[in-house]
Amino acid sequence: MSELELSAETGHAGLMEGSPYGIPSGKLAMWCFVLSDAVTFSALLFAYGYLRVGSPDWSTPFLFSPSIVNGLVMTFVLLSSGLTMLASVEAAKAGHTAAGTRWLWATCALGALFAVLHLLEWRRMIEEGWGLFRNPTGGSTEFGAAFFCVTGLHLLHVVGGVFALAIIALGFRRGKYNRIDVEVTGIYWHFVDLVWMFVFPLVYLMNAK
Amino acid sequence: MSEAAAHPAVHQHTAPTGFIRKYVFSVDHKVIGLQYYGLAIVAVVIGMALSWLMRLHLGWATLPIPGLEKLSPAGAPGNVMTPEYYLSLMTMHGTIMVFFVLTTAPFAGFGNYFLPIQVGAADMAFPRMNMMSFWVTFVAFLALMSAFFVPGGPPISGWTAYAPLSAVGQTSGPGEGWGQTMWAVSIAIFCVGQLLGSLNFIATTLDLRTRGMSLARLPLSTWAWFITSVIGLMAFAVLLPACILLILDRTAGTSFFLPSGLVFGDQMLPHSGGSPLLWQHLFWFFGHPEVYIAILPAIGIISHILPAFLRKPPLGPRVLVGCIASIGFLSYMVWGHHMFVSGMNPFSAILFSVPTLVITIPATIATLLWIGSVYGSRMQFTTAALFCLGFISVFTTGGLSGFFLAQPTIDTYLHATYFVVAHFHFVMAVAAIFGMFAGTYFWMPKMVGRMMNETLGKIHFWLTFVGVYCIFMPMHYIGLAGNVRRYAAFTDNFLVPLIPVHKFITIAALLTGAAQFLFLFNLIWTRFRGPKAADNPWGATSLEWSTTSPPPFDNFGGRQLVVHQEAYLYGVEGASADFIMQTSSETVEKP
Amino acid sequence: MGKTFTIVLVAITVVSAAFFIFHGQLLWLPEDVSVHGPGIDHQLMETMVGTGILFLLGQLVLCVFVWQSSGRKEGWKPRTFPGGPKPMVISAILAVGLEILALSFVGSKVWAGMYMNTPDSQALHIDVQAGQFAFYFRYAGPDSKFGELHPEKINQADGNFFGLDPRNDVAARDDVVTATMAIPVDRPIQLTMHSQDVIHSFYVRELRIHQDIVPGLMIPLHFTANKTGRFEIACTQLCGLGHYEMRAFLEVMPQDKFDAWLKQQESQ
Amino acid sequence: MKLRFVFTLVGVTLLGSALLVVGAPPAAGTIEGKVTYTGTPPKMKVIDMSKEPGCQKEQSARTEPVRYQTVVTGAGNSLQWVVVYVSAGPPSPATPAKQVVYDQKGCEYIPHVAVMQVDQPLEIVNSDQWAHNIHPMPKVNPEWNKSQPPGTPPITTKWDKPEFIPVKCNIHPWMHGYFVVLNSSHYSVTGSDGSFSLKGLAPGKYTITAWQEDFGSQSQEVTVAGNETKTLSFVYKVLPY
Repeated sequence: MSELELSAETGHAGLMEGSPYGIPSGKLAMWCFVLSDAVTFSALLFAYGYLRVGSPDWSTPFLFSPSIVNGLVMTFVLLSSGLTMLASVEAAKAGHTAAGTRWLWATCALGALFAVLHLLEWRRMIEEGWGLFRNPTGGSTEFGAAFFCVTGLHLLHVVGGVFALAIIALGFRRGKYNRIDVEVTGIYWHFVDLVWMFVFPLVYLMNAK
Repeated sequence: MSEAAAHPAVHQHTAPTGFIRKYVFSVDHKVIGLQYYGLAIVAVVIGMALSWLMRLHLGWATLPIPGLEKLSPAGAPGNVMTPEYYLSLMTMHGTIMVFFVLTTAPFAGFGNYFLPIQVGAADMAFPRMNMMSFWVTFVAFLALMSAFFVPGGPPISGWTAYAPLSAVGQTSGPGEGWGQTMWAVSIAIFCVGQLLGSLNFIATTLDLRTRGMSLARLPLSTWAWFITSVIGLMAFAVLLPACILLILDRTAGTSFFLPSGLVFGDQMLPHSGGSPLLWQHLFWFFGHPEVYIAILPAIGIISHILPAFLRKPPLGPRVLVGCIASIGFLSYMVWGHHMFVSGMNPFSAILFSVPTLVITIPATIATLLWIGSVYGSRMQFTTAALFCLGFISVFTTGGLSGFFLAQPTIDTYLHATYFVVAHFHFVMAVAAIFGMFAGTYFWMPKMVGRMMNETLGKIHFWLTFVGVYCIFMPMHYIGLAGNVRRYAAFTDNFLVPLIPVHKFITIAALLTGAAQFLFLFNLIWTRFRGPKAADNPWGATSLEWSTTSPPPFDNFGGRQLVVHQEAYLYGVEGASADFIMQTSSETVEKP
Repeated sequence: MGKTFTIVLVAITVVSAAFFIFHGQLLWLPEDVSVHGPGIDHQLMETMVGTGILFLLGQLVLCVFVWQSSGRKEGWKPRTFPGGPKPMVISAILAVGLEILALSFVGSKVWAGMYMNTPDSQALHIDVQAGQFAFYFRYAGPDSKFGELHPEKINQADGNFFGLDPRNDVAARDDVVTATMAIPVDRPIQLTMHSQDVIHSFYVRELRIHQDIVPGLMIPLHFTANKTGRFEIACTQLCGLGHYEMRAFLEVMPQDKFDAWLKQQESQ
Repeated sequence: MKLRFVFTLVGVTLLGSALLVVGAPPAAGTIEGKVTYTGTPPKMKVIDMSKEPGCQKEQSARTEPVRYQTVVTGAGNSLQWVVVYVSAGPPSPATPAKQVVYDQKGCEYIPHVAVMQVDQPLEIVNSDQWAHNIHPMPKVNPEWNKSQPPGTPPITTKWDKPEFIPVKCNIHPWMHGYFVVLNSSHYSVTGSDGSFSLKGLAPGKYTITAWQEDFGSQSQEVTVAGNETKTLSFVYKVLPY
């Protein structure tokens, strides 16, 4: 028995006071988590900005190709995964389990693709000599540290999301999870999406040659 | 939809049988609450023992403390405490007390136990997540304790762990090895635990309130726990990445907090580009809200208990909620007042000083409301009530010294002196602990179904109340004299004359600490020998008193409570009794 | 019980206040020897009076109410405070609000006077190096030029605490490095402070000066001492095992004595 | 009969042992000499101990102000605190390794350079009324950093690998000394006159090395025959600053 279901519907047939926001606990909790996680990311990005401003020898190594192009492709992939997620939530709402599941898998696949592209990007950079405390261009080593930490945390969220999506997709088909769970996962996925919208310009575009 | 939606307030899982599921890995918020409370008790005993050792050393620096060498051969050769060991004790005392006592007991402990009951729910919104939050916190505690035993000894950089001292590692001296790393790991884990807890509190308060329990009817304690969890949600979210960056600096060779050109033992370190101030910004952005995470639940608890013994409604409960909320809100804009002398732009000091001073307005209002509530009452002076009054007193005392430290000009002189120590111990530590005591004496009958011994309780109160003033009041005076804190011994010419005062404080601390064993004894005695408690021994109104003591597994025995009343209807004219339970449908025309 | 509480709290309040009011020389701020100091002391005294009144009021009013409350007979009809919460809110906002306004206006002035003005051009420039666990001070010497700092050259074994390079750096050859900070009285002093390892703090009670020394930063600080004497410089930022032993001495002396002292230091 | 047998037995034994004693070759070779310098050595600054008033008082009682001891010179360009030791050569009868005592007095290390053999017990004493911290900074041996406030017992330790280990006290940054850990049991530290002497060397070819904390090491080869006394002199060329 899933806890999310515990209060799947608001109002509870008059047994409970309605939530002032009229949303189930699962969603509410996810929104809270998103809020808290957003603060975490802003803290990291603040640190990144703080160090960037503080380093006179900050290096901006990203060439248009391959880095920026790759980044753009990743952005496109992640954005389209947002759309498929949306589709799956809509389908779930409308009660089309099969369709919802298909869209979930699509999102899952796109997420995985994003992760793969990201890891390839990482490998290229590491081969170039970048690292948490290494800078082949001789500039401030903070760049590598900040880059790998920020993108690493985001990548962690993406990978976690991919697994969550897979689990939900399997359970949703078998009726183990309901549309609320799909929506909750959706909230998370869109958040991961949104974070990238900050990470990409701040970490990639701002550090383009 | 399943049964779930039909009767959400009723437990989804039947009461577990078998010790493990029932008492260890229990999903029952009451058991989890007790586990948190127990953890806090263990932690507070350890923390107090550490403070005893510290005080002894401050009074008599070269005094051998028998057996201390057994505890730490490196830290106390020949039973004489080394300065580095003093600093480790101080660091561990601060960390244990702030994180595992002040955050754990009044917030997670009582909150877990009573928040669902007070809103009329059968359990938290996410019982399993709730269980996880405790066990994660427990692991964090173990991680911290392990720092005592790892090579290199426990950390010495204080509970604020200022970089670079906390980030460069062994080379900066003893206590900066594995101990410091374990500290950072422990705090990072703790953040996760608190996050899970906060999510639960928020969801439960907003979604699981039983019928008729509108937000306006929530007890003040629930309000405080709710607001606290909102604060915690965002505060710990900043400490988490900060700790991760610190761990990376210590283990992965990054230099987030380490500038270039650091020289230890005539050797220059390879680090470059980092900023020690970055750590201070991240830490205090968490650190100041954390202070309120410690104190707000206590405020809620005593605001909830006081009316029950005043036998009259509290003065302006909604105003009080407003105060708590605004304190919580402001707590995010004032972190810089910890950094007045840190080398920030002097202009920002003024920016941070104003909101800090503004916080005193809601705090003052709250205090006046409590005092005003006492007016015109016929009070029942139970131990719980006495601790509430004590709380008002120490909170006032501690709050007022904040006026000094909030002003950069005065802080220039008083920063990092014992004046600061006195301030935060009064307003945060002692006040929060008083809240915890009040809660214990008030709620223990409900939690274990037995009454605590009032006589012991009152003795405990008098000794503690007088004791804390004897300990912390003198710290103001030596603070004014410029007595620097975090000194292992006082060898400076201008500090030597102050040592007698420290001896006095030490003696007071030992006695006050000893008095706490009365409390521990009382707890244990109550659990096993205490007289059975009635369902509503205090004649209180909120929902926790509408069920048996202790409550059944699903809190209300399958009943679906319906709330008809405000939270604190005491001494209502024309009512059948001198109080009206929230659940009673009795209607009295308001005078 | 209520009466006991009243008595105890009154006692506590009176005794606590008494120590503030009838403070001896020992438990109070030391004599102030700086030009900006009186501003701080004045500010502190104002706050002391304001909070002192609030302290006495708060505790004693609580006592009065508790005393009354404890005397009441069975069957007493509770009364609410006249006017309810309103007077509380208003009085708090007025009393505290005004206090705050006053304090922050005056305070900001004093603060600005200390930190937001440029040091006198005639100021004597002293370079301060903090490290585990001692302060060292550097005077520019006859050429009134400071030698460059080379952290990698720091070698405490033969007293090169600043990392000077006299072999290649002429300006460094006549720099005077001392462990005591001597300054002429009534002359503006400008400090440039830097730390070689962890955060330290420069605290002189009598000067009412307190400033963290953060590694990686050059932290400026200026003041003028207007009384002669020997004072203690303490580190107030936890810096490791020897934190409590980290100190130096400040000697404020007349100009002529100072010149003599500097000469004597150069000779060594 | 029996009695005579016993007597002869005793006699034979005595005679035999006497012969053995005579037959043992004496290994009393000695190498002695002086360590000097040419050029102008850096001028050692006077130590300013004002941070620790106690130490300052003790030191001001002295006639000669205390200076840094990186380079200590004496009459006739002699160099003090130079360690001269056998870095290679035939095994000589080892001298028993008794405890080396390293004292902290008046914020000075006494001696400035303490020489010891691998695994030889080392005792660190604090004779002052205030705290010191002992911070040896080795590269091959494990580094440690302990404080020794008044009232604590002496620290006893040992080093298990040969190394020149700088020692410092962070509480009194001017306090600086050396633990010189050697494999050889034959070593000597030059006194104020720069002289050293290595006694009890078995005959054979030796490499003698001199080590000075600032100027480093230099070696010479010497052959010792019988119980002669060889003289040897080391000269360091030094530059100002």
